[in-house]
Amino acid sequence: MSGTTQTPATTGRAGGGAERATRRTMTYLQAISDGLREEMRADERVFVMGEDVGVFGGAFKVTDGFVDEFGTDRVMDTPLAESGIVGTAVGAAVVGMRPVCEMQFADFIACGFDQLVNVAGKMHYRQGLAVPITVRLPSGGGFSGGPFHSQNPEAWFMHAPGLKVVAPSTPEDAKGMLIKGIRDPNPVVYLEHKHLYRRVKGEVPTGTYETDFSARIAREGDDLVVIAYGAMVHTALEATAPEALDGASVEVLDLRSLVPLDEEAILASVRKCSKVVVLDEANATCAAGAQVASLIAERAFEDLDGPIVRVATPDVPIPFSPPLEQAVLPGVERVKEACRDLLAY
Amino acid sequence: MSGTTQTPATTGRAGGGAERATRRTMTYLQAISDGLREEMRADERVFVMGEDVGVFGGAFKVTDGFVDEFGTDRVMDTPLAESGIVGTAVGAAVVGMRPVCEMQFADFIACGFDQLVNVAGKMHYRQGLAVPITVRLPSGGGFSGGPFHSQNPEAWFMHAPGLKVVAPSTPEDAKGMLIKGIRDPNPVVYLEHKHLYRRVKGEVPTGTYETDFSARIAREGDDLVVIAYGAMVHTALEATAPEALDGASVEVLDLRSLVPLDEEAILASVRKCSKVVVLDEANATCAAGAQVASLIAERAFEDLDGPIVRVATPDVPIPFSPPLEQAVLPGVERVKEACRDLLAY
Amino acid sequence: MATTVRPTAAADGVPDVPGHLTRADRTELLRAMLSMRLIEERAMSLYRQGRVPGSFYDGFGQEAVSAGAAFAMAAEDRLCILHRDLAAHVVRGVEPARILAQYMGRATGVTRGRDGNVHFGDKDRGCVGMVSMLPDMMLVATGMAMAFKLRGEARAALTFFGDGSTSRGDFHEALNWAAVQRLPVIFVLENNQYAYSTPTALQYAVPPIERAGAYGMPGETVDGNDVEAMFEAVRVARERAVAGGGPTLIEAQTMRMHGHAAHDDMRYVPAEQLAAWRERDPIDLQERRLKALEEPVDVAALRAEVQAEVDAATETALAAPMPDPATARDGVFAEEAVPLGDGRAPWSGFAREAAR
Amino acid sequence: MATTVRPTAAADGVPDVPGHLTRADRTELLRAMLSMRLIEERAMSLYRQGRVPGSFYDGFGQEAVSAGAAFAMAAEDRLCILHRDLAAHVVRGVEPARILAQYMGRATGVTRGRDGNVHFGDKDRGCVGMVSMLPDMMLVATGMAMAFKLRGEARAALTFFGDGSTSRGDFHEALNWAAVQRLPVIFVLENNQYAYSTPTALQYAVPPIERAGAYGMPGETVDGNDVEAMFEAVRVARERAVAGGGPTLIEAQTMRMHGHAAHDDMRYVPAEQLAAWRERDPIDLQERRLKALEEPVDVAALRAEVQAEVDAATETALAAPMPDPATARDGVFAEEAVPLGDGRAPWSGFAREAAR
Ligand SMILES: Cc1ncc(C[n+]2csc(CCOP(=O)(O)OP(=O)(O)O)c2C)c(N)n1
Ligand SMILES: Cc1ncc(C[n+]2csc(CCOP(=O)(O)OP(=O)(O)O)c2C)c(N)n1
Ligand SMILES: [Mg+2]
Ligand SMILES: [Mg+2]
Repeated sequence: MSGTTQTPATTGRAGGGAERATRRTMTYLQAISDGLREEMRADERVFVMGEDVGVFGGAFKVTDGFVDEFGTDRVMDTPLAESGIVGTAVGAAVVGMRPVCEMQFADFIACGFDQLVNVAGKMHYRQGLAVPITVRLPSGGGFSGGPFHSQNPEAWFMHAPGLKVVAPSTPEDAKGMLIKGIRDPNPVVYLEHKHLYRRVKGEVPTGTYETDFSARIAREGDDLVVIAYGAMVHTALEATAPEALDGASVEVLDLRSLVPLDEEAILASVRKCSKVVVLDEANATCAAGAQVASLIAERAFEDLDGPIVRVATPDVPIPFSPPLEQAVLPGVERVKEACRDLLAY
Repeated sequence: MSGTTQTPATTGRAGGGAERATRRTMTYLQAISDGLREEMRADERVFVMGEDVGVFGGAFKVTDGFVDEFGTDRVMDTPLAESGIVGTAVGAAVVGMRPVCEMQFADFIACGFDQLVNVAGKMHYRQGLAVPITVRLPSGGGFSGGPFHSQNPEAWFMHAPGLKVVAPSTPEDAKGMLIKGIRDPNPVVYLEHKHLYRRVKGEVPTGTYETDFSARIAREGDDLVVIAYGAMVHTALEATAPEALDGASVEVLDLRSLVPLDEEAILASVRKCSKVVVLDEANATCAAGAQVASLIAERAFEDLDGPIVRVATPDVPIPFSPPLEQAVLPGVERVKEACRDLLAY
Repeated sequence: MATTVRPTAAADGVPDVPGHLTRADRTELLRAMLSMRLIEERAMSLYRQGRVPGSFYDGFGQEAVSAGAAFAMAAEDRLCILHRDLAAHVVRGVEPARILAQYMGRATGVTRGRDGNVHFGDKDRGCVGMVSMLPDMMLVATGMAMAFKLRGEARAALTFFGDGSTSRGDFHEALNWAAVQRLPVIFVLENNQYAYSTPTALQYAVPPIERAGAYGMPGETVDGNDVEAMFEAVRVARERAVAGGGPTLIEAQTMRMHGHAAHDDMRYVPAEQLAAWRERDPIDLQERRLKALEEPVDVAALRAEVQAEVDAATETALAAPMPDPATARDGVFAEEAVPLGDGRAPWSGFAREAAR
Repeated sequence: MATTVRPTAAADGVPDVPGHLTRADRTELLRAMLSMRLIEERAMSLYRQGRVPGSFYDGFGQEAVSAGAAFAMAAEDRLCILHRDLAAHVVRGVEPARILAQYMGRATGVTRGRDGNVHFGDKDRGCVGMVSMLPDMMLVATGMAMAFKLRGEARAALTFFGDGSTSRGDFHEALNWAAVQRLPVIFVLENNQYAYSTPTALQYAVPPIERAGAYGMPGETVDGNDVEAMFEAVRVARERAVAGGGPTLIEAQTMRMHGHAAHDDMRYVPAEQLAAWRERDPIDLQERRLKALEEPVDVAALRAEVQAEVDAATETALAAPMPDPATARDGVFAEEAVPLGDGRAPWSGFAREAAR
């Protein structure tokens, strides 16, 4: 349970160490839901707001049943207004609340971009005033969502000082990082990959616990490291299973957090493996992967035994039709090929 | 006059080859103004819209006097509404106009982000419908503009497919790239660095001409290349003047265009120099410089004789007070030091 | 019903709108609504068969809004058509086979598989395809109207948007901008009582039509289930617009009779609300009206004709290839800018006007 | 004058507002306005001397709006104060020396040199510093009010914004949101006739106060140059807000008597417009009123007192250090979240209420 620590909530009921041993199998989606529910139980300052999160339980059902337990005040159906969602959350946060905003799809954060980047992100640096909001972004493609329901916007927010940006890949991390994010005194952009919602299952501790905003080695290896986050961690694991690459020992580093970026973990993997593939579902230019590659090229140049290979979505809107979408999203085959070529370098 | 070609406007009066020989000295600001005026004369589909661009002539006076020549219809004072500015420009463009939008400061594009990224940027890929708009962004810091009047937002738009992104550094390029941008059938994000407006002067051809969206070698050299764009080109030139670096021969590559990115020019300079400093005024993480570094690390690994060194603004909002601002913006000394260290590598 | 619908004549009888709609026009309006309904029904079964990727949205019960509104627009006018408004595409002349191919992500669909389901607009028929972000298209329509005014052209733009969309900033920026500049644009607020699961009471405290006057434009609430009332309201608004009278806000009161999208069982909608609106199905209404004419229209035959068209279109669409993956990266940037072309404008009034 | 200002009693005489403002309160209101004017005058000369980096904005002629409005707010209320509203900071208790240090980018300024000129808010006095993007703070104020309502607290939030800002989407999202949720928030539209060079005729076709009713909240236009009228309007709005009566839109009619910022010569403003408003200087108005009291206030002495304060503050601010460049990267992220503290609330009414 790397990076996971059982900690009491700052106020209210908390999941204590006693519960630590208990684990339940759940989907990524259930884990998010569970984390949110547990933290709402533990801390009455926490409330969730967004479009259709109330009676309907959210477009993806993350808050299904929440209204019954917490009421419509704490599970708030908002007007259809993303700038409003982010902006009012900032207001609520600075007077002591812990709002969790749900974007119906990550793509819609473009409509609340200014409030997030200019109001929330810069507040503490300018005014010394903390803005503890969490913005949940159901992101990513792979299911014919088309150009407006498939985006991976994390790089925009990595390039906006004052925002933390996290992107868990497993149910355990999804829960622990959501709780950690809600408790963080800063604005946290929480990317939950839609394609993992029901596809990925895993054991998840009950109660509340926090998962560090740091990287995690998803699989140890020493011939090559694939650095990824979110859904791409699973693509990386599949593409680099020992049988897939003639027994090569490939490490998979799951970044989990993009801001802060766990530079030490990245550099350590590179030192060990000397060959790097950086894998990213987002459009390639100026993506998280570009930042990771640039970090390595600057700080681990001497450890490299080959070019830093990037695999990402080319700079196109994500097309709707399955053959087109599959042609642009990084898939297992492309990753395998990139690894094979680099291993042979 | 690298990259500059005298071309007729698509409609109306055009600056013909005959005028080519004529050059006038003007500031960067005057060159932008001149380019806009000439293209408005040459093509009646072109009009400019923005806050206070009309009678007042714009916050920086780029459209000073335009109302007298073109009238308030073609030099349109808009409501204070950036989403409105971009969105209505898209509408006008798809029915045959060539709108040039002025943001009062680049920072305010955050308020028109969605229209630019989701409506303008994705239109042609999705619908086959061209959106010939130009969005002028007075960008950059260095004069105590503070967190909301100093930003360099280009990386956000590099990470948004379908937008071209250019950032000229000289008066000649400023004019030629603006004209080229207006004539381009795509949405063009045109970054004009405020700190160059009145500080930089140069010879500028009269009439209309287009400057390619490609890189330009600002100074030849072969020991090391500094890759920069916009105001940082001047910082790079100053920091790497032969006398500044004990006679080292430093090339300065002015990218000029970020999308498209002139990858061949970048790789050619790297092949020649083998050592690279990537210089960027924007916040470091996921900046244009990260993309350039990642490109080199992937495609020119074997040509490198040292780490790819990045110089950029750390991930902080741009502070207002001069000692703080100077501490974060990349200055001549920091670039010099980076070059010196890398030359000694 | 949560809101009151201003009863129009159509609700209680079969009035004629003298001089504006011929018998053929009125039949054409019914045909457009029938096309929409039958295409969407077919698309829904294709969706259930797994042939429509992604999700599926329809405008069941709202056919009158887009059919009536689009019918009042001229060939050289421009439209931004939303996700409950398939009939507007039909009126503008988009062939059913291309629509069905669009849903199925085929190479012959309007967006050639690039965008999904209702996210399309036929650029050769004067339409800009919607983006998901609601109601962004209000500004695009405003901008088209701005260009018309700048060039002194007697043309208008029209866009639809929903009750939920009224909460977003772009709604305001568009209405305000259009009013300040007195632009020839028609805003059709399609009030179908819900935004996904959210009832209008959580979107606004006062019906947004009340704002029209406060922006400085006429506003009118229309029975959105009466296709002729819709036509008439838009016809008047367009006439005003092209005469330099500025924008209009029209609120079409209607009801979303299906879930938000195919997966939504609408448990949040009270059964009585649905039942009340079911009585007022827009196609029934128009059929009754045409059957009661002195020279009645054979609606059964019309229905059969449209059904046959849709069947044939389905064949065509199913036979169309999926897009070639090798083309997936093409066309992010344009090589040249070709402005929107003209749409079909079947209303006989345009022919009469042209003849004058 | 481009717009008509509803004349208040103050314009023609010296009325008292019985029971709400004591003689001391009324003097305090004048003091706040004087502080604003003298601090800004001083800041302007410091700017001319090159001691204020960047640009410089002031609210000359608009002092009554922020002084009167802030005076009606309780210590536990929360404010977002805009760039023409220095008097509100003064009322909340921000010391002149910290304000002047702020303008000069000193380490002792409210933002410690991180942000410039009027972009500040004293978090220990219940204020959130504005961002440049107008009118973003309307949503922040709405959110603070939302939290008060969620927690069942009898508190209110207030924000200012300008006539130009009414064109932006966030204006709409905030007013609509506050009305739907009936939140305790007061929106003060400071209509100073211009947004930079742009007159209101290019921002809206109908005065935005007309929209209040269409959002579902009371709206009132007030003589923004009468500090007591401002106080009274906000007092009433606040009373309604904390009693659960929801938001209020108050339009303060005033005039920007200086350029948009220090560099702007305002050539676009007709001389007669300025002349007419000059007659109605808010400080003159209040001075005359206080001099005419049965027991007149010695306004000359008050002026001298405030001037001495500002002189002393200037000394202090000039002696303060610039920020240490080594700290430039600190504090992007918070280590802990401490909510806003309470501000000063000098109105005697609060004392009387507390005593009850
Ligand atoms: C800006 C934005 N936020 C969220 C969504 C997700 N969404 C899709 S449709 C919808 C409801 C729209 O309601 P309304 O405007 O009433 O249109 P209707 O679907 O009822 O026709 C929502 C919230 C969106 N499309 N755009
Ligand atoms: C979103 C946004 N766009 C542009 C600007 C640039 N700008 C600064 S002040 C101003 C005019 C503001 O007018 P108004 O709201 O009337 O306030 P006033 O300055 O008159 O008090 C403009 C356009 C801004 N601050 N915010
Ligand atoms: Mg609706
Ligand atoms: Mg103003």
